[in-house]
Amino acid sequence: METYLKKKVEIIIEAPLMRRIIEHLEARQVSGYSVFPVLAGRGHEGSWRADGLVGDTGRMVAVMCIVDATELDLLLEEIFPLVQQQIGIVTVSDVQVIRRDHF
Amino acid sequence: METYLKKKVEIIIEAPLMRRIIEHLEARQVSGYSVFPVLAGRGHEGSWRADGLVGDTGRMVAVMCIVDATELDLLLEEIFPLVQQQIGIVTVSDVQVIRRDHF
Amino acid sequence: METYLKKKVEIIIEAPLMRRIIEHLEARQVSGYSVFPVLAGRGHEGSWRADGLVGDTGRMVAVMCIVDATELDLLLEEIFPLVQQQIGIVTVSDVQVIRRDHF
Amino acid sequence: MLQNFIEPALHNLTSPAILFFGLGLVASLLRSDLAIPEATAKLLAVYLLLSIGFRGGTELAHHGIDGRMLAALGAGAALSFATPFAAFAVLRATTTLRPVDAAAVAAHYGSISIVTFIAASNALDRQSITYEGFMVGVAAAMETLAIVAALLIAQRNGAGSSRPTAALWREVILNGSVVVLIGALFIGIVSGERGAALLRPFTNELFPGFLCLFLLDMGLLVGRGLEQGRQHLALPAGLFALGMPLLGAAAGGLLAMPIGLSPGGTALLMTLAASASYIAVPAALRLALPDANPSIGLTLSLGVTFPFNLVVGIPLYTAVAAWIAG
Amino acid sequence: MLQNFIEPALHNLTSPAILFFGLGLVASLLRSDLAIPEATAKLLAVYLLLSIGFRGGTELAHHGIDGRMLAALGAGAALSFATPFAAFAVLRATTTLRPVDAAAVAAHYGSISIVTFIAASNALDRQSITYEGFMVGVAAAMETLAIVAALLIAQRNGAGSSRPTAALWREVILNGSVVVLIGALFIGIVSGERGAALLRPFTNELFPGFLCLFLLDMGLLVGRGLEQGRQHLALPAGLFALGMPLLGAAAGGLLAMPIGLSPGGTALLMTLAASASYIAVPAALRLALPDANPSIGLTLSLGVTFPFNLVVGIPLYTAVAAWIAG
Amino acid sequence: MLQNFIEPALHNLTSPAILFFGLGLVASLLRSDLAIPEATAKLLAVYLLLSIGFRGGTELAHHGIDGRMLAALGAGAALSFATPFAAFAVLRATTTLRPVDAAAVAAHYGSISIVTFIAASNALDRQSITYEGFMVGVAAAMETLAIVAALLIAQRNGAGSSRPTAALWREVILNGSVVVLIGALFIGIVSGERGAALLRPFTNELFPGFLCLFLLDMGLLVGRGLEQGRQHLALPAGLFALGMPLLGAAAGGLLAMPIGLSPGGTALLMTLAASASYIAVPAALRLALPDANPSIGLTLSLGVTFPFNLVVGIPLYTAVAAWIAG
Ligand SMILES: Nc1ncnc2c1ncn2[C@@H]1O[C@H](COP(=O)(O)O)[C@@H](O)[C@H]1O
Ligand SMILES: Nc1ncnc2c1ncn2[C@@H]1O[C@H](COP(=O)(O)O)[C@@H](O)[C@H]1O
Ligand SMILES: Nc1ncnc2c1ncn2[C@@H]1O[C@H](COP(=O)(O)O)[C@@H](O)[C@H]1O
Ligand code: NA
Ligand code: NA
Ligand code: NA
Repeated sequence: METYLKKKVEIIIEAPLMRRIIEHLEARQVSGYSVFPVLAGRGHEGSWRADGLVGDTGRMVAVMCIVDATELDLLLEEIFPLVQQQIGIVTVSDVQVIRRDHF
Repeated sequence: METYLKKKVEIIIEAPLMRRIIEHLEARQVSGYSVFPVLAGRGHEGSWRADGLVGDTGRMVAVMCIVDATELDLLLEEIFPLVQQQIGIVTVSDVQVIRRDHF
Repeated sequence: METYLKKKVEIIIEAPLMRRIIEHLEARQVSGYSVFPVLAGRGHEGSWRADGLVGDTGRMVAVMCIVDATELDLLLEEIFPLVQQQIGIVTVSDVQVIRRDHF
Repeated sequence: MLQNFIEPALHNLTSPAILFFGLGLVASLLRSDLAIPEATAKLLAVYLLLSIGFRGGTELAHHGIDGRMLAALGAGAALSFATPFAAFAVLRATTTLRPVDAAAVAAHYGSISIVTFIAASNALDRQSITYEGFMVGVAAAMETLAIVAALLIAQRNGAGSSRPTAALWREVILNGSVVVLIGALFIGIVSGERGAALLRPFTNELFPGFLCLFLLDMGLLVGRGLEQGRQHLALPAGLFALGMPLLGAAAGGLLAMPIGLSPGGTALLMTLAASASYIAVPAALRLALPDANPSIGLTLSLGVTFPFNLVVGIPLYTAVAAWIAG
Repeated sequence: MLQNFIEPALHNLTSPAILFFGLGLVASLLRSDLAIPEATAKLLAVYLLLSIGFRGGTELAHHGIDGRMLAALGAGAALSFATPFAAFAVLRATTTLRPVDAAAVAAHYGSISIVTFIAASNALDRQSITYEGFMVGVAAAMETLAIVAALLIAQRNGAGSSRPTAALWREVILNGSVVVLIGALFIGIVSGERGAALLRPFTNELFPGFLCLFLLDMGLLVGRGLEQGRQHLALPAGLFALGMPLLGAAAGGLLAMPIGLSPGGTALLMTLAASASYIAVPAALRLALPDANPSIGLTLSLGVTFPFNLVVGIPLYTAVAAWIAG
Repeated sequence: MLQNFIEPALHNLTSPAILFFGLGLVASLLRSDLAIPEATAKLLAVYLLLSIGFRGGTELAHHGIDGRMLAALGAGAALSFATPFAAFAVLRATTTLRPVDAAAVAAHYGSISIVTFIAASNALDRQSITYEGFMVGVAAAMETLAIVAALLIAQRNGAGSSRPTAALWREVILNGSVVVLIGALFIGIVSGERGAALLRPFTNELFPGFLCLFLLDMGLLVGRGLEQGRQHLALPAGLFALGMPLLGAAAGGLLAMPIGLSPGGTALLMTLAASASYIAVPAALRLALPDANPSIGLTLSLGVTFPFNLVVGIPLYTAVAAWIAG
């Protein structure tokens, strides 16, 4: 089955920022995104666990977004200022998709 | 440590379909699969969020399956009719595994 | 935007082992890790579902760790004895990150 | 009769459950980040189904089974099966929906909303109006038959993909909420007075509180649904979502009279017929009619019909029921 | 004595808690999609542990501590440590299980199922049979000692991998459920009458209702486990899962007599000895004996012994206890 | 007065809620794997907010609104706005915190901890000390104003990044916990006696039990926070976290006197002023002052001030309030 190369951007970011990232993605009219829960983690800012938490602080979520390689740079440049001062990481990888027109 | 190249198939699909996808994977005797929760997302069919939902509708799950490259095409062709009419996306990427015989 | 190549290690492992894996990662001073929930799955040891479970048995979690390629082999060799006898899988893939110094 | 409606309607509006629904709706429309986790929403739903089923069962055990029960079950089944045909005809005549979408929407309106049923029985409890215990069974019977009708309609109109399989039927009939509802009903019947007394603090005394929490969540969902589905609220469809419950309630009332249901039971049958599914049916339709756009039916049933019934419908049907069955 | 068994046994069968267990089991075997989210199941478990521990503590504060308590704790510890040796011997003699698997299964049966204990105390409450408050402490004492025994057995039989580390012991002893149970017991002792009165609606009145919800979930799990582990239910092992609880109950009853436990306390000690762990032990064994196949012990203890004790065992042990300690 | 403190303080220490907090703390420090799932913790939080708000509302409806309410709201607002300036000055004078970090910590102490408020009102209930229903409204009013003050401080000191946007204000003001608290307050006012009676088993009788569960979770969080943030507990900052609540309580007491609050109301205003936010403020600051290190404020407010208030502060403020307002 024919597949098409795309870029998968994954952003692990503090939960209070999630809404802003999403609003940003929606404003840019990316074809879509998905948000995944994260249970625990550690990074430069120390370690954390979601269980027992009542609010949004101290917890991360993972936002994943599949985009065309041509859009990648613009997306990263727009997202960078949002995540730069915050706790979080951004990774990019190659994926193949099966419905090209979908993205 | 020696690693072996495999293909990672990720299917984000409406939750009511999950059971069918899984039954399909089990019938094919793939070596395994894992299902991940998704919290929120947006695609062609609009945006959604899991929180507050009582039933399975309006919510997606992510099914991940590591297969041999030789099995990939067959798997995609068999899964395609299941996901074609439904809300969802399919991506494929390269991964290395450490226990070849496991997959 | 400039990106840098790293390795992404994903370990799907029985939940009772999670703490040991994490303590191990922390002892090694890897720059960070993230733990993701898994809802259901199937492998050599049969199929499982998280819902309804009260304890940690019979359930898997996914530990993800982004490391430098130079650290990969050491990490895999250290983790292998931990996962070898247990239920679980380890995969490695390439990712690009945007903040090199972060990892 | 108007008086019999206005006073309970106002009373209904100031009931905590309705007010918490309103709070959720307002919070959602103002885009507050208030959210009830999915696991919690599911716990509340199981609790409500378990309690309403169990209480119905103990009622039934107390009052015994009679011919009216079978008649009511039959009436419910008939309503559930016939309503989609009527709804489909109305939708095709008044809207531009594709046949498959009209069939899907019709399935929602033939089936029922158990939360609406629960809110109605809670309102009756608050007014000390009794009702037949078997009405819970009628609710269960009405859940899934509408899906059969909708599939028939879709096939006849060349819109259904393939024949529904045995797997589909199992998925529809063994839907978790139906299983809890019917199961708890049977358990209520079997465990009798002693069991009922043991569980009363849980199933009865906590009920209004948990219902408030659940309706807070429903308010949040309705607000979100209205925002995301607003393009489906254009006039003919929007009117359908307000008119169809009245039509359904009328049919329910007409069937209740010959059966001789009590005023409370009549109000519940009207409410069931007036209500539209937004949990079980949408999930089943994603399997049975994947081509149908899921957000149309959901927006109409959850976004319009559900709040309409909650706020206006239930006191209205109660007043009419008191009048025709009183 | 038979009469003293049959009537309570039937009564037990029609108790809501057992019926909800059956509902979950049937729903699962019919492959309904009914599911209790993990977070909810954990909440219910913490609630039950907290309530049973706290109630035991207030009982204890009320009746005071006496020598029987220490004797009962010692008896529990002895049972927990000795049972795995007996179970291992039986398994090696009658089945083809590998030593490491037999040791792992043996650990399940030496430890206890706190849910079975809770169901038993609920059944006693319903029959207005009192029991010693310290029995909760006995339950806690029996939770983990069996794991020690199993590790010794495995090592002796060349099946244990390496010596258990301090980390392992901490993980086993500070297991969340043990901490809640013992912690709530102490809190119950300290907070006395006033605290007990304050929490009564929560810890006592809601208890039967939450137990129903929890057993519904357990029914779902048992059904799923039976399906997934059916290959382990072949004859010798299956019989072991039915016979071992009877052996354990007998040993528990014999030890209860010289201690002078009340009939209720005797029934609980028998139940504890008869029950097998399916939460704490399997988790600890994944760390301590990773080579053991986890699904054998789980299938036997959760799939066979748990429902057997729930339905047949508890009324049986209660009847025997009334006879030997009455 | 000392006597009036010591007895309730000891009584407080043996209340189940405080003991469960201690259990969680100990379990966490011993590194037990005990954990309350996030969805459950959120459910408990919504339950507590809903109940305390609703109960305040029904109180308010009963006693009516008077000038003291407006005065108390004004006093609360003034405290919330002024405290961060005082806290900032103290922190800059005594610690080496960067301006942006000091401003962030100051925001925590200007705002309030609703859980501390709930624990205080629970302690008053247990001592049968009444308080004004509108104190819940005062709590809500104090939640967010401190954030405004902190942003002003940060900007003046060249530490705030950019001007707070309208989006930020909406996120801060429509924070889920504020919405539930104020919404439930209004619903309590509107639904009156009948609604209150209906919900009493849920909002009142279960309250102490759910509070125990919630404080168990808070104990776990505090233990975890202490471990992860121990580098922020060095002397000047650690002392600040103990001294600032006393300063706040004094200010609260001074403002309560001219208003003529009851002893219970005075104790609550002191508690509010003494408490520091660890839920709403940290989340808002991640949006408003992302440069600030989030773990400093959280460690001080959750790790030190919260347990201090819970164990020592609440009985102390209650004793002082009885003395100055009695
Ligand atoms: N090397 C890594 N591998 C995987 N996840 C990471 C890594 N570094 C950071 N993270 C995740 O990103 C979060 C924020 O990282 P940081 O900004 O470094 O504190 C952490 O809490 C982890 O959940
Ligand atoms: N470009 C994308 N990147 C990440 N997730 C996506 C993307 N497009 C779709 N999805 C996910 O797949 C779901 C279904 O997509 P769709 O069928 O386009 O509505 C969405 O709700 C998202 O959760
Ligand atoms: N081929 C696979 N693809 C995706 N997940 C897998 C695969 N094999 C195993 N897993 C996951 O890893 C768990 C343990 O695998 P196993 O040790 O083979 O039983 C399974 O329950 C799945 O959740
Ligand atoms: Na209907
Ligand atoms: Na045992
Ligand atoms: Na304060």
